[in-house]
Amino acid sequence: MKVSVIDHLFDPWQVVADYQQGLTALKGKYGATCLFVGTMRDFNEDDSVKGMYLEHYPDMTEKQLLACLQQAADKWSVLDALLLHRVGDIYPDEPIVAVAIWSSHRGDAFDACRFVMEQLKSNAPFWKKELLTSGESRWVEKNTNGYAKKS
Amino acid sequence: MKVSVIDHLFDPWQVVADYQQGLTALKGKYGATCLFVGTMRDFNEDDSVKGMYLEHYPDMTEKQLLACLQQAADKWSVLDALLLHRVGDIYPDEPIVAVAIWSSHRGDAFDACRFVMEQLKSNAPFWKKELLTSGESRWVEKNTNGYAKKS
Amino acid sequence: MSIKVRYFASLKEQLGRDEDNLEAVREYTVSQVWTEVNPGQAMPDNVLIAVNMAYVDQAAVVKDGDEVAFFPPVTGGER
Amino acid sequence: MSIKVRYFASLKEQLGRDEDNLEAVREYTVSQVWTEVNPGQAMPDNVLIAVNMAYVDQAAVVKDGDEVAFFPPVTGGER
Repeated sequence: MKVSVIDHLFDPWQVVADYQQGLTALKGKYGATCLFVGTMRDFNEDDSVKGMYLEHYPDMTEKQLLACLQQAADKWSVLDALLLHRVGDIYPDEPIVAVAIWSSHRGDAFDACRFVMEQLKSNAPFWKKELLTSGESRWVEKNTNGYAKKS
Repeated sequence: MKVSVIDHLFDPWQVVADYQQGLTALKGKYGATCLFVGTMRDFNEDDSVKGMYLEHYPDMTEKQLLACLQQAADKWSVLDALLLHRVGDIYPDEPIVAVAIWSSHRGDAFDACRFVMEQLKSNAPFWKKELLTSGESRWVEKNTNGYAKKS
Repeated sequence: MSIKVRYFASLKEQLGRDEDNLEAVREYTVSQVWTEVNPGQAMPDNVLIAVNMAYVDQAAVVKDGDEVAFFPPVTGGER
Repeated sequence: MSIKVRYFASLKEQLGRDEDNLEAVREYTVSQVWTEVNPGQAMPDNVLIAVNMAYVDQAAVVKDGDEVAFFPPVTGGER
Protein backbone atom coordinates (compact mmCIF):
# COMPACT_ATOMS: atom_id res chain seq x y z
CA MET A 1 0.00 0.00 0.00
CA LYS A 2 1.29 3.42 -0.89
CA VAL A 3 0.23 7.01 -0.39
CA SER A 4 1.72 10.03 -2.06
CA VAL A 5 1.20 13.78 -1.61
CA ILE A 6 2.00 15.50 -4.89
CA ASP A 7 2.71 19.19 -5.54
CA HIS A 8 2.57 19.08 -9.33
CA LEU A 9 0.29 17.97 -12.15
CA PHE A 10 0.11 14.18 -12.48
CA ASP A 11 -1.54 11.65 -14.82
CA PRO A 12 -3.58 9.33 -12.59
CA TRP A 13 -4.12 6.75 -15.38
CA GLN A 14 -0.42 6.47 -16.04
CA VAL A 15 0.57 6.39 -12.37
CA VAL A 16 -1.95 3.66 -11.59
CA ALA A 17 -0.97 1.65 -14.68
CA ASP A 18 2.71 1.91 -13.67
CA TYR A 19 1.97 0.94 -10.07
CA GLN A 20 -0.04 -2.07 -11.23
CA GLN A 21 2.83 -3.07 -13.51
CA GLY A 22 4.96 -3.33 -10.39
CA LEU A 23 2.53 -5.66 -8.59
CA THR A 24 4.27 -8.73 -9.99
CA ALA A 25 3.50 -10.94 -6.98
CA LEU A 26 -0.21 -10.24 -7.43
CA LYS A 27 -0.45 -11.07 -11.15
CA GLY A 28 -3.36 -13.44 -11.71
CA LYS A 29 -4.50 -12.89 -8.10
CA TYR A 30 -6.54 -9.72 -8.46
CA GLY A 31 -9.76 -9.88 -10.45
CA ALA A 32 -10.96 -6.38 -9.61
CA THR A 33 -9.52 -2.90 -9.61
CA CYS A 34 -11.56 0.15 -8.68
CA LEU A 35 -10.01 3.52 -9.43
CA PHE A 36 -11.58 6.79 -8.40
CA VAL A 37 -10.19 10.01 -9.84
CA GLY A 38 -11.33 13.35 -8.46
CA THR A 39 -10.86 16.26 -10.84
CA MET A 40 -11.15 19.99 -10.32
CA ARG A 41 -14.38 21.43 -11.68
CA ASP A 42 -14.59 25.03 -12.92
CA PHE A 43 -17.71 25.86 -10.94
CA ASN A 44 -18.87 25.31 -7.37
CA GLU A 45 -22.12 26.38 -5.73
CA ASP A 46 -23.02 28.39 -8.85
CA ASP A 47 -19.79 30.43 -8.84
CA SER A 48 -17.13 30.19 -11.52
CA VAL A 49 -13.81 29.07 -10.12
CA LYS A 50 -10.51 29.76 -11.86
CA GLY A 51 -8.25 27.88 -9.50
CA MET A 52 -7.69 26.78 -5.98
CA TYR A 53 -5.00 26.42 -3.38
CA LEU A 54 -4.91 23.21 -1.41
CA GLU A 55 -3.26 23.60 1.99
CA HIS A 56 -2.29 20.56 4.04
CA TYR A 57 -0.56 19.50 7.26
CA PRO A 58 2.68 17.82 6.14
CA ASP A 59 3.36 14.42 7.72
CA MET A 60 -0.07 14.26 9.34
CA THR A 61 -1.50 14.10 5.82
CA GLU A 62 0.50 11.02 4.88
CA LYS A 63 -0.26 9.42 8.23
CA GLN A 64 -4.01 9.96 7.83
CA LEU A 65 -4.06 8.81 4.21
CA LEU A 66 -2.27 5.61 5.16
CA ALA A 67 -4.78 5.13 7.99
CA CYS A 68 -7.64 5.44 5.44
CA LEU A 69 -6.12 2.63 3.36
CA GLN A 70 -5.39 0.51 6.43
CA GLN A 71 -8.95 0.85 7.71
CA ALA A 72 -10.28 -0.21 4.32
CA ALA A 73 -7.97 -3.24 4.33
CA ASP A 74 -9.25 -4.15 7.79
CA LYS A 75 -12.84 -4.12 6.57
CA TRP A 76 -12.54 -5.68 3.12
CA SER A 77 -10.28 -8.18 1.35
CA VAL A 78 -7.83 -5.75 -0.22
CA LEU A 79 -4.76 -7.03 -2.07
CA ASP A 80 -3.16 -3.62 -2.62
CA ALA A 81 -4.07 0.06 -2.59
CA LEU A 82 -2.68 3.33 -3.90
CA LEU A 83 -3.70 6.84 -2.89
CA LEU A 84 -2.43 10.03 -4.53
CA HIS A 85 -3.46 13.54 -3.50
CA ARG A 86 -2.44 16.91 -4.90
CA VAL A 87 -1.55 19.96 -2.78
CA GLY A 88 -0.71 23.54 -3.71
CA ASP A 89 -2.11 25.45 -6.69
CA ILE A 90 -4.60 23.48 -8.77
CA TYR A 91 -6.49 24.55 -11.91
CA PRO A 92 -9.73 23.31 -13.50
CA ASP A 93 -9.57 19.94 -15.24
CA GLU A 94 -6.53 18.89 -13.18
CA PRO A 95 -6.71 15.72 -11.08
CA ILE A 96 -6.84 16.29 -7.32
CA VAL A 97 -7.06 12.79 -5.91
CA ALA A 98 -6.77 9.19 -7.12
CA VAL A 99 -7.61 6.08 -5.08
CA ALA A 100 -7.04 2.62 -6.53
CA ILE A 101 -7.93 -0.66 -4.83
CA TRP A 102 -6.97 -4.14 -6.04
CA SER A 103 -8.93 -7.14 -4.75
CA SER A 104 -9.96 -10.63 -5.84
CA HIS A 105 -13.60 -9.68 -6.33
CA ARG A 106 -15.45 -6.57 -7.40
CA GLY A 107 -17.48 -5.89 -4.26
CA ASP A 108 -14.39 -5.50 -2.10
CA ALA A 109 -12.73 -3.14 -4.61
CA PHE A 110 -15.80 -0.91 -5.00
CA ASP A 111 -16.65 -0.73 -1.30
CA ALA A 112 -13.08 -0.18 -0.13
CA CYS A 113 -12.47 2.56 -2.74
CA ARG A 114 -15.65 4.39 -1.79
CA PHE A 115 -14.85 4.05 1.90
CA VAL A 116 -11.35 5.48 1.41
CA MET A 117 -12.77 8.54 -0.37
CA GLU A 118 -15.29 9.18 2.42
CA GLN A 119 -12.69 8.68 5.16
CA LEU A 120 -10.23 10.92 3.37
CA LYS A 121 -12.77 13.70 3.04
CA SER A 122 -13.54 13.68 6.75
CA ASN A 123 -10.08 12.90 8.18
CA ALA A 124 -7.20 13.90 5.94
CA PRO A 125 -5.91 17.41 6.82
CA PHE A 126 -6.47 19.20 3.50
CA TRP A 127 -8.16 22.57 3.09
CA LYS A 128 -9.34 24.07 -0.18
CA LYS A 129 -9.28 27.79 -0.88
CA GLU A 130 -11.09 28.71 -4.08
CA LEU A 131 -10.12 31.60 -6.31
CA LEU A 132 -13.28 32.83 -8.04
CA THR A 133 -13.28 34.42 -11.48
CA SER A 134 -14.65 37.52 -9.72
CA GLY A 135 -11.22 37.84 -8.06
CA GLU A 136 -12.49 36.89 -4.60
CA SER A 137 -11.12 33.91 -2.77
CA ARG A 138 -12.86 31.81 -0.14
CA TRP A 139 -12.20 28.78 1.99
CA VAL A 140 -14.42 25.80 1.23
CA GLU A 141 -16.29 25.29 4.49
CA LYS A 142 -17.54 21.77 4.11
CA ASN A 143 -17.78 18.83 1.74
CA THR A 144 -20.83 18.08 -0.38
CA ASN A 145 -22.71 14.82 0.06
CA GLY A 146 -21.24 13.54 -3.22
CA TYR A 147 -24.35 13.61 -5.39
CA ALA A 148 -25.62 16.01 -8.02
CA LYS A 149 -29.29 16.92 -7.97
CA LYS A 150 -30.95 14.57 -10.45
CA SER A 151 -33.19 16.47 -12.84
CA MET B 1 -21.62 7.01 -24.10
CA LYS B 2 -19.79 4.23 -25.86
CA VAL B 3 -19.59 0.46 -25.63
CA SER B 4 -17.04 -1.74 -27.33
CA VAL B 5 -16.67 -5.51 -27.64
CA ILE B 6 -13.00 -6.31 -28.10
CA ASP B 7 -11.41 -9.53 -29.35
CA HIS B 8 -7.81 -8.71 -28.48
CA LEU B 9 -5.70 -7.63 -25.52
CA PHE B 10 -6.29 -4.00 -24.53
CA ASP B 11 -4.89 -1.51 -22.01
CA PRO B 12 -7.87 -0.21 -20.02
CA TRP B 13 -5.88 2.66 -18.46
CA GLN B 14 -4.77 3.92 -21.84
CA VAL B 15 -8.16 3.51 -23.49
CA VAL B 16 -9.92 5.37 -20.68
CA ALA B 17 -7.27 8.11 -20.64
CA ASP B 18 -7.64 8.52 -24.41
CA TYR B 19 -11.44 8.57 -24.22
CA GLN B 20 -11.33 11.19 -21.46
CA GLN B 21 -8.96 13.25 -23.59
CA GLY B 22 -11.72 13.40 -26.18
CA LEU B 23 -14.33 14.70 -23.75
CA THR B 24 -13.45 18.30 -24.54
CA ALA B 25 -16.97 19.65 -23.94
CA LEU B 26 -16.91 18.21 -20.42
CA LYS B 27 -13.56 19.67 -19.32
CA GLY B 28 -14.00 21.37 -15.95
CA LYS B 29 -17.51 19.86 -15.65
CA TYR B 30 -16.73 16.43 -14.24
CA GLY B 31 -15.32 16.21 -10.73
CA ALA B 32 -15.49 12.44 -10.43
CA THR B 33 -14.47 9.46 -12.52
CA CYS B 34 -14.95 5.89 -11.34
CA LEU B 35 -13.22 3.19 -13.34
CA PHE B 36 -13.67 -0.49 -12.67
CA VAL B 37 -11.32 -2.95 -14.35
CA GLY B 38 -12.04 -6.68 -14.19
CA THR B 39 -9.00 -8.84 -14.73
CA MET B 40 -8.65 -12.59 -15.26
CA ARG B 41 -7.48 -14.44 -12.17
CA ASP B 42 -5.48 -17.66 -12.44
CA PHE B 43 -7.65 -19.56 -9.99
CA ASN B 44 -11.38 -20.00 -9.44
CA GLU B 45 -13.18 -22.07 -6.84
CA ASP B 46 -9.85 -23.59 -5.76
CA ASP B 47 -8.89 -24.77 -9.25
CA SER B 48 -5.98 -23.43 -11.26
CA VAL B 49 -7.09 -21.87 -14.50
CA LYS B 50 -4.78 -21.42 -17.45
CA GLY B 51 -7.14 -19.59 -19.74
CA MET B 52 -10.72 -19.10 -20.75
CA TYR B 53 -12.91 -18.64 -23.76
CA LEU B 54 -15.53 -15.94 -23.59
CA GLU B 55 -18.47 -16.61 -25.91
CA HIS B 56 -21.00 -13.89 -26.65
CA TYR B 57 -24.09 -13.14 -28.74
CA PRO B 58 -22.93 -10.56 -31.30
CA ASP B 59 -25.17 -7.49 -31.62
CA MET B 60 -27.27 -8.47 -28.62
CA THR B 61 -24.14 -7.93 -26.53
CA GLU B 62 -23.65 -4.35 -27.67
CA LYS B 63 -27.36 -3.67 -27.29
CA GLN B 64 -27.42 -4.96 -23.71
CA LEU B 65 -24.20 -3.17 -22.74
CA LEU B 66 -25.61 0.12 -24.01
CA ALA B 67 -28.82 -0.57 -22.07
CA CYS B 68 -26.72 -1.02 -18.88
CA LEU B 69 -25.15 2.43 -19.39
CA GLN B 70 -28.49 4.00 -20.28
CA GLN B 71 -30.17 2.60 -17.17
CA ALA B 72 -27.35 3.98 -15.02
CA ALA B 73 -27.72 7.39 -16.66
CA ASP B 74 -31.45 7.28 -15.94
CA LYS B 75 -30.81 6.66 -12.24
CA TRP B 76 -27.79 8.89 -11.56
CA SER B 77 -26.36 12.16 -12.89
CA VAL B 78 -23.93 10.72 -15.41
CA LEU B 79 -21.98 13.02 -17.74
CA ASP B 80 -20.43 10.25 -19.84
CA ALA B 81 -19.73 6.53 -19.71
CA LEU B 82 -17.50 3.99 -21.42
CA LEU B 83 -17.81 0.20 -21.33
CA LEU B 84 -15.29 -2.21 -22.85
CA HIS B 85 -15.60 -6.00 -22.75
CA ARG B 86 -13.30 -8.70 -24.11
CA VAL B 87 -14.49 -11.79 -25.96
CA GLY B 88 -12.63 -14.85 -27.27
CA ASP B 89 -9.52 -16.40 -25.71
CA ILE B 90 -8.34 -14.68 -22.54
CA TYR B 91 -5.38 -15.52 -20.33
CA PRO B 92 -4.61 -14.78 -16.66
CA ASP B 93 -3.72 -11.18 -15.82
CA GLU B 94 -5.49 -9.88 -18.94
CA PRO B 95 -8.27 -7.32 -18.55
CA ILE B 96 -11.77 -8.64 -19.27
CA VAL B 97 -13.99 -5.63 -18.66
CA ALA B 98 -13.64 -1.92 -18.01
CA VAL B 99 -16.44 0.45 -16.99
CA ALA B 100 -15.78 4.17 -16.58
CA ILE B 101 -18.30 6.76 -15.41
CA TRP B 102 -17.82 10.53 -15.42
CA SER B 103 -20.04 12.68 -13.18
CA SER B 104 -19.97 15.97 -11.29
CA HIS B 105 -19.80 14.32 -7.89
CA ARG B 106 -18.31 11.13 -6.50
CA GLY B 107 -21.48 9.40 -5.31
CA ASP B 108 -23.00 9.32 -8.77
CA ALA B 109 -19.81 7.94 -10.35
CA PHE B 110 -19.35 5.18 -7.76
CA ASP B 111 -22.99 4.09 -7.70
CA ALA B 112 -23.45 4.16 -11.46
CA CYS B 113 -20.22 2.22 -12.08
CA ARG B 114 -21.17 -0.45 -9.56
CA PHE B 115 -24.68 -0.67 -10.99
CA VAL B 116 -23.37 -1.13 -14.54
CA MET B 117 -21.15 -4.02 -13.41
CA GLU B 118 -24.05 -5.76 -11.66
CA GLN B 119 -26.41 -5.22 -14.60
CA LEU B 120 -23.80 -6.42 -17.06
CA LYS B 121 -23.21 -9.60 -15.07
CA SER B 122 -26.88 -10.50 -15.05
CA ASN B 123 -27.93 -9.24 -18.50
CA ALA B 124 -25.13 -9.08 -21.04
CA PRO B 125 -24.95 -12.29 -23.11
CA PHE B 126 -21.42 -13.45 -22.29
CA TRP B 127 -20.46 -16.99 -21.23
CA LYS B 128 -17.15 -18.03 -19.75
CA LYS B 129 -15.59 -21.43 -20.38
CA GLU B 130 -12.57 -22.09 -18.21
CA LEU B 131 -9.61 -24.19 -19.26
CA LEU B 132 -8.11 -25.74 -16.13
CA THR B 133 -4.44 -26.59 -15.76
CA SER B 134 -5.62 -30.20 -15.39
CA GLY B 135 -6.63 -30.05 -19.09
CA GLU B 136 -10.37 -30.13 -18.34
CA SER B 137 -12.62 -27.34 -19.44
CA ARG B 138 -15.90 -26.25 -17.88
CA TRP B 139 -18.56 -23.62 -18.33
CA VAL B 140 -18.85 -21.15 -15.47
CA GLU B 141 -22.40 -21.74 -14.23
CA LYS B 142 -23.04 -18.60 -12.26
CA ASN B 143 -21.50 -15.40 -11.01
CA THR B 144 -20.08 -14.98 -7.53
CA ASN B 145 -21.56 -12.38 -5.19
CA GLY B 146 -18.51 -10.20 -5.71
CA TYR B 147 -16.86 -10.55 -2.30
CA ALA B 148 -13.96 -12.63 -1.05
CA LYS B 149 -14.37 -14.35 2.29
CA LYS B 150 -12.78 -12.02 4.84
CA SER B 151 -10.34 -13.87 7.07
CA MET C 1 -39.11 -16.38 -44.31
CA SER C 2 -38.82 -18.47 -41.20
CA ILE C 3 -38.03 -18.23 -37.50
CA LYS C 4 -34.34 -18.48 -36.69
CA VAL C 5 -33.61 -20.28 -33.42
CA ARG C 6 -30.16 -19.84 -31.85
CA TYR C 7 -28.35 -21.57 -28.97
CA PHE C 8 -25.29 -20.46 -27.05
CA ALA C 9 -22.62 -21.77 -24.69
CA SER C 10 -23.35 -24.97 -22.73
CA LEU C 11 -26.83 -25.30 -24.22
CA LYS C 12 -25.35 -25.21 -27.72
CA GLU C 13 -22.92 -27.98 -26.73
CA GLN C 14 -25.66 -30.08 -25.13
CA LEU C 15 -27.87 -29.82 -28.20
CA GLY C 16 -24.93 -30.35 -30.55
CA ARG C 17 -25.90 -27.46 -32.85
CA ASP C 18 -25.98 -23.68 -32.76
CA GLU C 19 -29.17 -22.98 -34.66
CA ASP C 20 -32.43 -24.26 -36.12
CA ASN C 21 -34.78 -22.78 -38.68
CA LEU C 22 -38.47 -23.16 -38.11
CA GLU C 23 -40.81 -22.75 -41.07
CA ALA C 24 -43.30 -20.29 -39.65
CA VAL C 25 -46.67 -21.72 -40.64
CA ARG C 26 -48.41 -19.80 -37.82
CA GLU C 27 -47.60 -17.63 -34.80
CA TYR C 28 -45.92 -19.39 -31.88
CA THR C 29 -45.18 -18.73 -28.25
CA VAL C 30 -41.53 -19.10 -27.30
CA SER C 31 -42.24 -22.39 -25.55
CA GLN C 32 -44.02 -23.70 -28.67
CA VAL C 33 -40.96 -22.75 -30.73
CA TRP C 34 -38.78 -24.79 -28.37
CA THR C 35 -41.07 -27.82 -28.62
CA GLU C 36 -41.21 -27.62 -32.42
CA VAL C 37 -37.42 -27.69 -32.80
CA ASN C 38 -36.63 -29.85 -29.76
CA PRO C 39 -39.50 -32.35 -29.70
CA GLY C 40 -39.62 -34.54 -26.58
CA GLN C 41 -36.96 -32.45 -24.84
CA ALA C 42 -37.83 -30.21 -21.89
CA MET C 43 -36.62 -26.62 -21.94
CA PRO C 44 -33.90 -26.24 -19.26
CA ASP C 45 -35.18 -24.68 -16.03
CA ASN C 46 -32.79 -21.77 -15.87
CA VAL C 47 -32.75 -20.96 -19.59
CA LEU C 48 -32.77 -17.32 -20.69
CA ILE C 49 -34.73 -16.35 -23.77
CA ALA C 50 -34.36 -13.44 -26.16
CA VAL C 51 -36.53 -12.55 -29.14
CA ASN C 52 -34.83 -10.18 -31.55
CA MET C 53 -32.13 -9.66 -28.89
CA ALA C 54 -34.50 -8.49 -26.17
CA TYR C 55 -35.21 -10.63 -23.10
CA VAL C 56 -38.68 -12.20 -23.03
CA ASP C 57 -40.43 -15.01 -21.14
CA GLN C 58 -41.77 -18.30 -22.48
CA ALA C 59 -45.20 -16.86 -23.18
CA ALA C 60 -43.88 -14.24 -25.62
CA VAL C 61 -45.18 -14.42 -29.17
CA VAL C 62 -42.78 -15.18 -32.02
CA LYS C 63 -43.57 -14.17 -35.59
CA ASP C 64 -42.19 -15.02 -38.99
CA GLY C 65 -38.77 -13.40 -39.44
CA ASP C 66 -38.03 -13.23 -35.71
CA GLU C 67 -34.83 -14.52 -34.16
CA VAL C 68 -35.30 -16.52 -30.96
CA ALA C 69 -32.29 -17.33 -28.76
CA PHE C 70 -32.04 -19.79 -25.87
CA PHE C 71 -29.04 -19.68 -23.56
CA PRO C 72 -27.81 -20.45 -20.03
CA PRO C 73 -27.35 -17.79 -17.31
CA VAL C 74 -24.81 -15.21 -18.44
CA THR C 75 -21.41 -14.94 -16.78
CA GLY C 76 -19.66 -11.85 -18.10
CA GLY C 77 -17.65 -9.36 -16.12
CA GLU C 78 -14.57 -9.99 -14.03
CA ARG C 79 -13.57 -13.31 -12.53
CA MET D 1 11.49 22.00 25.35
CA SER D 2 8.07 23.46 24.85
CA ILE D 3 4.67 22.71 23.34
CA LYS D 4 4.37 23.67 19.70
CA VAL D 5 0.92 24.93 18.71
CA ARG D 6 0.02 25.04 15.02
CA TYR D 7 -2.89 26.56 13.09
CA PHE D 8 -4.05 25.86 9.55
CA ALA D 9 -6.22 27.29 6.78
CA SER D 10 -8.96 29.78 7.73
CA LEU D 11 -8.10 29.55 11.44
CA LYS D 12 -4.49 30.49 10.67
CA GLU D 13 -5.74 33.51 8.70
CA GLN D 14 -8.14 34.57 11.45
CA LEU D 15 -5.43 34.39 14.12
CA GLY D 16 -2.88 36.03 11.85
CA ARG D 17 -0.14 33.50 12.68
CA ASP D 18 0.62 29.88 11.97
CA GLU D 19 2.14 28.79 15.26
CA ASP D 20 2.78 29.51 18.91
CA ASN D 21 5.25 28.06 21.36
CA LEU D 22 4.08 27.44 24.89
CA GLU D 23 6.67 27.06 27.62
CA ALA D 24 5.53 23.85 29.28
CA VAL D 25 5.63 24.63 33.00
CA ARG D 26 3.11 21.85 33.72
CA GLU D 27 0.81 19.37 31.93
CA TYR D 28 -2.14 20.90 30.10
CA THR D 29 -5.37 19.75 28.55
CA VAL D 30 -5.85 20.76 24.92
CA SER D 31 -8.39 23.40 25.94
CA GLN D 32 -5.94 24.83 28.49
CA VAL D 33 -3.30 25.05 25.77
CA TRP D 34 -5.72 27.03 23.63
CA THR D 35 -6.49 29.44 26.49
CA GLU D 36 -2.81 29.94 27.31
CA VAL D 37 -1.91 30.97 23.77
CA ASN D 38 -5.22 32.64 22.83
CA PRO D 39 -6.28 34.35 26.08
CA GLY D 40 -9.80 35.79 26.04
CA GLN D 41 -10.59 34.10 22.71
CA ALA D 42 -13.04 31.21 22.52
CA MET D 43 -12.01 28.08 20.68
CA PRO D 44 -14.11 27.85 17.46
CA ASP D 45 -17.05 25.45 17.75
CA ASN D 46 -16.19 23.21 14.85
CA VAL D 47 -12.41 23.15 15.37
CA LEU D 48 -10.54 19.89 14.86
CA ILE D 49 -7.63 19.09 17.16
CA ALA D 50 -4.61 16.85 16.69
CA VAL D 51 -1.86 16.06 19.17
CA ASN D 52 1.24 14.67 17.53
CA MET D 53 -0.80 14.30 14.31
CA ALA D 54 -3.49 12.10 15.84
CA TYR D 55 -7.03 13.39 16.36
CA VAL D 56 -7.98 14.06 19.98
CA ASP D 57 -10.69 15.96 21.85
CA GLN D 58 -10.34 19.04 24.05
CA ALA D 59 -9.83 16.99 27.21
CA ALA D 60 -6.71 15.27 25.88
CA VAL D 61 -3.52 15.81 27.87
CA VAL D 62 -0.60 17.65 26.26
CA LYS D 63 2.94 17.19 27.50
CA ASP D 64 6.22 18.97 27.00
CA GLY D 65 7.53 18.34 23.49
CA ASP D 66 4.10 17.61 22.01
CA GLU D 67 2.77 19.29 18.88
CA VAL D 68 -0.83 20.47 19.11
CA ALA D 69 -2.70 21.53 15.97
CA PHE D 70 -6.00 23.39 15.66
CA PHE D 71 -7.75 23.56 12.32
CA PRO D 72 -11.15 23.90 10.61
CA PRO D 73 -13.08 20.96 9.11
CA VAL D 74 -11.06 19.31 6.37
CA THR D 75 -12.11 19.54 2.72
CA GLY D 76 -9.87 17.26 0.68
CA GLY D 77 -10.91 14.97 -2.13
CA GLU D 78 -12.61 15.89 -5.39
CA ARG D 79 -14.66 18.99 -5.97
